[in-house]
Amino acid sequence: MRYLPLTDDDRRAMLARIGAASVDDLFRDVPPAAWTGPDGFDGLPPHATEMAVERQLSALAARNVAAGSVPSFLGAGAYRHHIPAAVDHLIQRGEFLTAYTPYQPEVSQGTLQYLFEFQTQVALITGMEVANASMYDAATGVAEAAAMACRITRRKHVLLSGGVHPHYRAVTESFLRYTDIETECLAPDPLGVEDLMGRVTAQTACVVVQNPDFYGNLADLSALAAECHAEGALLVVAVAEPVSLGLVTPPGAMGADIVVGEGHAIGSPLNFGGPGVGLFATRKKYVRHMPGRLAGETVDEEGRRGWVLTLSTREQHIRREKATSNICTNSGLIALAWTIHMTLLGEAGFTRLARLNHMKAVEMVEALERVPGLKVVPRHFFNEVMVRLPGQNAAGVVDALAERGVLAGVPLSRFYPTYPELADGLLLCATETTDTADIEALVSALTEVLR
Amino acid sequence: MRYLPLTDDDRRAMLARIGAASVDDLFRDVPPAAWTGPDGFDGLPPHATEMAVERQLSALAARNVAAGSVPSFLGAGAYRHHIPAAVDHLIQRGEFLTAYTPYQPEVSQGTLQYLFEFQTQVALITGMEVANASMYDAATGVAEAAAMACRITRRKHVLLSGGVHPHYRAVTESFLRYTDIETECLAPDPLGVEDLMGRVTAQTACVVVQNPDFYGNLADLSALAAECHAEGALLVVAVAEPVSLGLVTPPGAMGADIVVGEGHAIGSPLNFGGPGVGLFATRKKYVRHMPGRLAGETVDEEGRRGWVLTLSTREQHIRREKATSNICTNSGLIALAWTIHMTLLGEAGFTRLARLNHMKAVEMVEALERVPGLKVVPRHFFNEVMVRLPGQNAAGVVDALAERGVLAGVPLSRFYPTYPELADGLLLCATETTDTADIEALVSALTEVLR
Amino acid sequence: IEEPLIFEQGSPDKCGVDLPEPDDRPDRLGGVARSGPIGLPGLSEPEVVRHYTRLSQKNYAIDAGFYPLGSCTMKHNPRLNERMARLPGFADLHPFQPESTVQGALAAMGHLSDWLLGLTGMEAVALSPGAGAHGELCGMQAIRAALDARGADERRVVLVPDSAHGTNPATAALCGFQVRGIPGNDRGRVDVDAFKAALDDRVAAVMLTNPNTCGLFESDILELSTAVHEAGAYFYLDGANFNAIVGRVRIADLGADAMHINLHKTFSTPHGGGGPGAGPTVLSGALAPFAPLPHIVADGAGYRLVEHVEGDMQPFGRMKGFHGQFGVFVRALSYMMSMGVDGLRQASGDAVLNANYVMARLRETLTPSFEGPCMHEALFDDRFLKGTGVSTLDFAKAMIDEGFHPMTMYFPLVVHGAMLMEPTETESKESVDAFCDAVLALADKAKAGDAAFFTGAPRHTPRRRLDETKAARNPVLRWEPPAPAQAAE
Amino acid sequence: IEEPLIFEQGSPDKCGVDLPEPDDRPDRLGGVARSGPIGLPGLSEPEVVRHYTRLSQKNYAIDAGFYPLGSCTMKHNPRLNERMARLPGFADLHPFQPESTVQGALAAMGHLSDWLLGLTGMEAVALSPGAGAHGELCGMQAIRAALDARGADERRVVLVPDSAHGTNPATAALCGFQVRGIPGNDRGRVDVDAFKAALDDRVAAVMLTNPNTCGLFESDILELSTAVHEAGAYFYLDGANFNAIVGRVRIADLGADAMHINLHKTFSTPHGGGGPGAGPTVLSGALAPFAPLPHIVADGAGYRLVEHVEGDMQPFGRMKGFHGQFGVFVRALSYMMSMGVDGLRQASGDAVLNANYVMARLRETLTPSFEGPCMHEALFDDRFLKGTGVSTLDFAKAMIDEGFHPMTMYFPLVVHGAMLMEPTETESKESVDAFCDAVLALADKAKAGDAAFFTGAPRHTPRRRLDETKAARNPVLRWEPPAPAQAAE
Repeated sequence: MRYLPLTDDDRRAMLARIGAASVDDLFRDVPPAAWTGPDGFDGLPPHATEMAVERQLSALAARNVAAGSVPSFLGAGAYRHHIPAAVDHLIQRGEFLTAYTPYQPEVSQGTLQYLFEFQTQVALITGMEVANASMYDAATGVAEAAAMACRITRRKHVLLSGGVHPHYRAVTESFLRYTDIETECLAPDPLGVEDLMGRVTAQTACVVVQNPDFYGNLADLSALAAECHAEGALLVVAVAEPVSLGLVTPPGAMGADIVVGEGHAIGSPLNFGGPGVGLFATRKKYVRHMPGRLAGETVDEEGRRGWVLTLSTREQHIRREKATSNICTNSGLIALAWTIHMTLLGEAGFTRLARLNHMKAVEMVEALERVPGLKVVPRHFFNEVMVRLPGQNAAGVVDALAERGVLAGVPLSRFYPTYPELADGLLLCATETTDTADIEALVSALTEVLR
Repeated sequence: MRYLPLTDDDRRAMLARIGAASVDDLFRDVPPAAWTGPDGFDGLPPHATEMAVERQLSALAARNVAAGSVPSFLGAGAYRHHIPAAVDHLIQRGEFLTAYTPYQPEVSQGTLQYLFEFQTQVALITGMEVANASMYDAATGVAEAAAMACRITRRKHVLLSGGVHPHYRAVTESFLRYTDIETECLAPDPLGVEDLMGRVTAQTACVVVQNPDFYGNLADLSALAAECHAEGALLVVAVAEPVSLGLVTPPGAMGADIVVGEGHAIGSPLNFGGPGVGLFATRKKYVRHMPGRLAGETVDEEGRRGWVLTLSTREQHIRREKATSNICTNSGLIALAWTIHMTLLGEAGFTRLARLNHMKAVEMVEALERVPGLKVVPRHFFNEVMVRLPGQNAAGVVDALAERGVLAGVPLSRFYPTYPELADGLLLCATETTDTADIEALVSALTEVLR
Repeated sequence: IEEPLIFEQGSPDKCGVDLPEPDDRPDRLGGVARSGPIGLPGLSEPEVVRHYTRLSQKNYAIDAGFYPLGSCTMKHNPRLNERMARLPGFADLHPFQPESTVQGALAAMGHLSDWLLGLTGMEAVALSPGAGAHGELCGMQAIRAALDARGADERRVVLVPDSAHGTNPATAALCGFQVRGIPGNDRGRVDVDAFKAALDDRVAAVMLTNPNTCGLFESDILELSTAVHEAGAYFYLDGANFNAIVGRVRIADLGADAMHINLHKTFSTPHGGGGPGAGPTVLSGALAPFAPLPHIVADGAGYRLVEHVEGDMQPFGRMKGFHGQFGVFVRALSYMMSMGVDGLRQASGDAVLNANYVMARLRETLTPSFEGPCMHEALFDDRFLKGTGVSTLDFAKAMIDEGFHPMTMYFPLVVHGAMLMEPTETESKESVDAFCDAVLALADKAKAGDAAFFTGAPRHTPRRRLDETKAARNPVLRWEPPAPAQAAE
Repeated sequence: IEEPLIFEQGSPDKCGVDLPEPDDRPDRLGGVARSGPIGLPGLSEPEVVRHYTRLSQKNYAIDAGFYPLGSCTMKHNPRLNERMARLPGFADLHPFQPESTVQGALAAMGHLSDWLLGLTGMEAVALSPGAGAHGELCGMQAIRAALDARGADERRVVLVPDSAHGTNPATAALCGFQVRGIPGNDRGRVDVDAFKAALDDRVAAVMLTNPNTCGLFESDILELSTAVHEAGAYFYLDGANFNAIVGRVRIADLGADAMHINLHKTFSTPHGGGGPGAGPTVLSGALAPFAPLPHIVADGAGYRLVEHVEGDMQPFGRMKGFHGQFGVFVRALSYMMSMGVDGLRQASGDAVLNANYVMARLRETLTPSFEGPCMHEALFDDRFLKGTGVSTLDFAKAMIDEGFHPMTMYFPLVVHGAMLMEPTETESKESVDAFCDAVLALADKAKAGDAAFFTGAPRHTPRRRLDETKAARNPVLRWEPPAPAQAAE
């Protein structure tokens, strides 16, 4: 077996040294009733050669339609961007890929330094003072942000906008479900008309919004932030498409107290949605309430600058049931991919990439606006918009377009099957990978299906 | 431009320091008549984004039929084997991939040690005493071996068997064409009947044979070796399929003086034939006549074992026109892939892989022997055989099978278009990647076409 | 070689990516365009490649050496897994493509589920948790949901042994439970009598690690689990140490109601310097109806991804965005298919053999905490260092200079100055011997009184010991531009 | 950390690859089956990965630092190139598939040819040479074939400047030519008068490097090439330094008849620790008919691979098996498409700028060999070390401890104790400055009389200076089993 270095000779010699008769003998503390012999796992196959595994998994992969192989307009929280080849090359270096969590800083300066760079980049693009070394994803990040807001304000009421990604909402509700925190989830709000300001009270721990929202609407949140602060509440802003921060005023500049982002779209392929990387940034004064790991600067015995994991007194291996979060593993490697891609982009590239995305979306929207029987909803957007197909079932239209070789977007019914008023809604997204021919293919297929 | 780190500010500052007005000014030694302005290269496109290059090259790649995507029986010197994923991962480590030739041994011990391991592995499997650190490929290796034999024997006559790969023959003839060495190339010999023994004389520097030969025939070369040695000539043996050495008596044990192999089939994908890696092994007493680089063991100032490039007095940067060869660059990275794959295989894996290849070929041959109108030529073979399709044009049959989605082998007319008696000949090869369904597909398509 | 931060390199004009010029259409931003620079540095591609290559060279990793980290299962990460996860048909899939276009991906998730259920004998599996602690949360939330469904509002106590991972109490707290400790006995196991005595009708669940964090199999596990169920509570198993028993012990046979499985430990997916992991949670029949969304369902026509409540399911909710750590699933599946059930059984045997061999080689010189065979990790305490002036930490730091990652230190808490060593099955005998030789030589050195050698270690690392107090007292968590050149925000 | 040889690890039973059991059919080997073991070691996959990872960590590389190696053009190797070469449609192609199934691959070769011809203005290109020296051989064999075709049997002398690469005379000798040296002048160029005087009717060709190995453009090149042609000889240009002028000077405009192009220098394909390279050779109209096989031909229906003599071609033969270094071609093409003609021009400009900047920063402290602007490399000699007891070699070895690969030493031979420095265009100003700072500091140190510091360098490397004499005097070129356990062969 290719991954197992012990030979039978080794095993014999080691057993002799141990003084045991057999390997099974070492398991003598296992009660016989709980022991399963080698033939006790029916239905599970024996070991296979690398060639065989490769064939079988390649056959499974071939049964999928790769998003990049056809014109593709899916977003809804997962955005397809072009990733420079250097990113994947570097994250596959064994010293990054196969390293453990950097608890031993003397031999983990590589990981710690890139986490410090990551934290700085996240803070810069969100317009916040500090950021942590990542969360699992944005959905769990929003849930943690809500809990953090409750710790800071010592309040127990969380208000979730109807414009937040339905998965972020569902995860937050689930996460807080058995705590003493009350989560108020407003109805889906495709038109961006809900009255959040009117709902903020002296009991509100935080308001959670998304910008651009799940339906593509882009908004200025400054007034909402002011209202929250007036009531002693915090404003939590989720960002599903991190590329938007290259063009749009960052949440920090609008007054956000906690910003949560999904970083997946920068540096990582779609991967059917996971693993992602949650970006998490806040004000400096809240840092001791922040969940997740933190890399901090310090010096070594010889006075040389170096980095360590710090403020670990917030963490569960020290605080146990009083920890800020139960999270242990984070998304180190996806954070690395994010940081490398961001570093390749830099100021010039990141802002240009954002502008390019917006212009592609404008081109798509201008084209869509000429399709009969289709209405673009958001007036202001970044790279994604909700459209309505009055009288149509959007999911059916998507299936019809898939048969024509176009992955046409995400029907809202996938998230809100019990809201018939959303059945004609469809999310469409364009990125730098979208070209004019793709848009033409979409428009002509849509025109045909809607006729 | 993503690969260029200088900014316009940098350029200005550097020009100021240099005291030059412009970058063009630095080129003032170029005569104006030889200067081409920025618009002087008609037809060459400007720079392109990574995304654009990827699209264009992917489109070109998609116009090819990947050998692994269909049943495939091509050999003729290039063999498709399964390569463990670890091989490509390791050779892509920047410290291997982007290192220079190990002329500075203190910072090149990684390269030097694997070359030493490579040399040892090559010597072991060929049954020879020493090997060099690789040649470009087997074809150039055979040419160099012939020249080396002339240096050793101080004779000028090289006898090339008709069983040697036609490319090795052509390259050897070309390489020696303008030297004072005479190359006698015997006629193609698919039946393995030529009388080499009778042609060895006191003028012969070496006889060059291949085993198994180009047509698949496997032979015991001991008698030929004895005859060569009796006449004071050397026996040079080429091995096109290195995997055969896991099962077949090595040339060294048969009395070969120089063994040349094509290593490409171990560790590297087919790559449309290149780059390859020439294996080159000989007797210890001939080492100072051997071309190519050599890694040798030594000690450092502190007495620790280490490796250096050695015997470089044979090389062209020292000997100039008296060098053993004009070769400078070798195939370091392909040699590394070869060594890693060989190390993964080890004694047990290499011998099993060879047996597996032979058994697949036996299975294929047993199936082919049932196809009407087809005759298998070699009685003894490793993993490849020539077949005759009497009355048929083999190239036409291959084209017909390609249309049926089977890459059916290599027609001999591709190498010997002027030999009508070879027009019905076809080379067919099986490896561990061939499965029974592939063989069935071949046999049924052949049966259909030959009907 | 010192490597500056990216913010100390480059210039904002530089760019490591070429992008086409955007069209010049009227924007639709509604006036919320960013103003002013962000402050990001700009580097060309060669500079970026060199920077991150150099950073990587400052790391230790399993590819470069042995990690005897107890409770972390740092095993070899096969590169086949990486290659499989990067097939365009897996890597380039959008989570919301129509089901008909992702049948292979759903099948991969289905196959992974089949493996996990087959190996554990459990009824259901929730694939979506992002890592171990998240999987714990999943299991405990399922328990809470089951209690709520049967109206057992009085059950709010969770029993956790003193030796438990810190995530256990943190997780229990998140589910609204109070934690009560259970003492261990002098054999390093749960004290059965004390355990039974603690089981009253306010107990919601017990969280137990088995093999436990002392590296021992809880030999009374069947008595414990029976008692838990008789008391009307649920039995949560922490799966961090599953690698010791995979292919030999079915979790269902131990009476477990839930267990998370760290794919990045037991099933060889890379730790990546701290993630991503994946922590699928297997559930008993009692908890299966409460499994969180989404679910994978196979029917005659193919696979379906169930994203909303259907039929009589009572999912407690959703753990994660999209469908879980799909990229990790592919890697783990690739590993399981490669190893097969026979290989996994061999692996747990070799892991336990390696640990007992470490125990055998070190037991005379170091001080083992407990008697008898261990499972896949060997636990020692610091009695052998008594009077030497060398602490467990010093000893561990000295291991670094010998070319080894330190063992787990000061965990489990039930042992003084603990050193927990887990040599996984992918270490060769030569490697384990070299490690033992180094430990023994250091122990001799410590006993010989050379304390300064230890307190000054490590010496041959990119950095020597770092000042953690300074880092925590005055946290510097991001780069700031030098004062005169303060970037506009 | 010492890393043993693979032969000192593992056991023959171990295997890092799983293979199915072969069928048990009667063999067809005819009695030549191998007998006895081969003597190969066996290692599991984890051990192999760790071994080669550790070996790699003992190497310097362009990914990790600056290589100021004159005449070697160690520039950044883009990873896009690697990704493109690994597309299954390129990597998994058999060289003898039917032409209809490899049209994309032939097109890639065609596009590469178009680029090389477009940049050089030449008539034809032979893609197949395996590297630079092989490309030289190609060009010189074409010259010999052309001479033979016109019956110029008396022309057997090749003129080579004293500063030439060692491969030049070696190559000329292989083509049956005698080599005659041409002296340089005190401006580091060929002495035009001496050159013209040497041109008689026995001269077959002149081999010249331009920019030359002193890093200077041969300013009289047009006069030289005209004289060569007037004398009835051919003009071979060594293309090793093409990176200095690509996109600015067309080789055809210099009067060249042939030039090889190192794709692994000018066009960014990796050196790989010593290959593979590729050395396509461009040819003038006079030599084009003699280009070796195979040829790529585009016609209306697509691309054809011409493998045998057709029409009035007079190929001198074949250089290599199959169709050349295809994997290298794809990488180079990917680079050219990325850079474009504007990018290549910018690259040569930046390369020359970087070299002149090095010259400007070092010229006061070191001793430049020649006046005036240099091309893409800066040449110094060892006059500045006179009396210090420090040799060029010592100085170079001391650079290693500063984190830099040494510059090229003792080449070209025409300068005493030469140091040839080539900072390519992919080094940033910061990187070049750091290099110059280190050189200047070392020069000061040498002049201050600290010779022992230099003769003892390097100190911080995996090995210190190695005994090359011992290696050459008693060559140990392979591992041998320890005497008692001698493996049977």
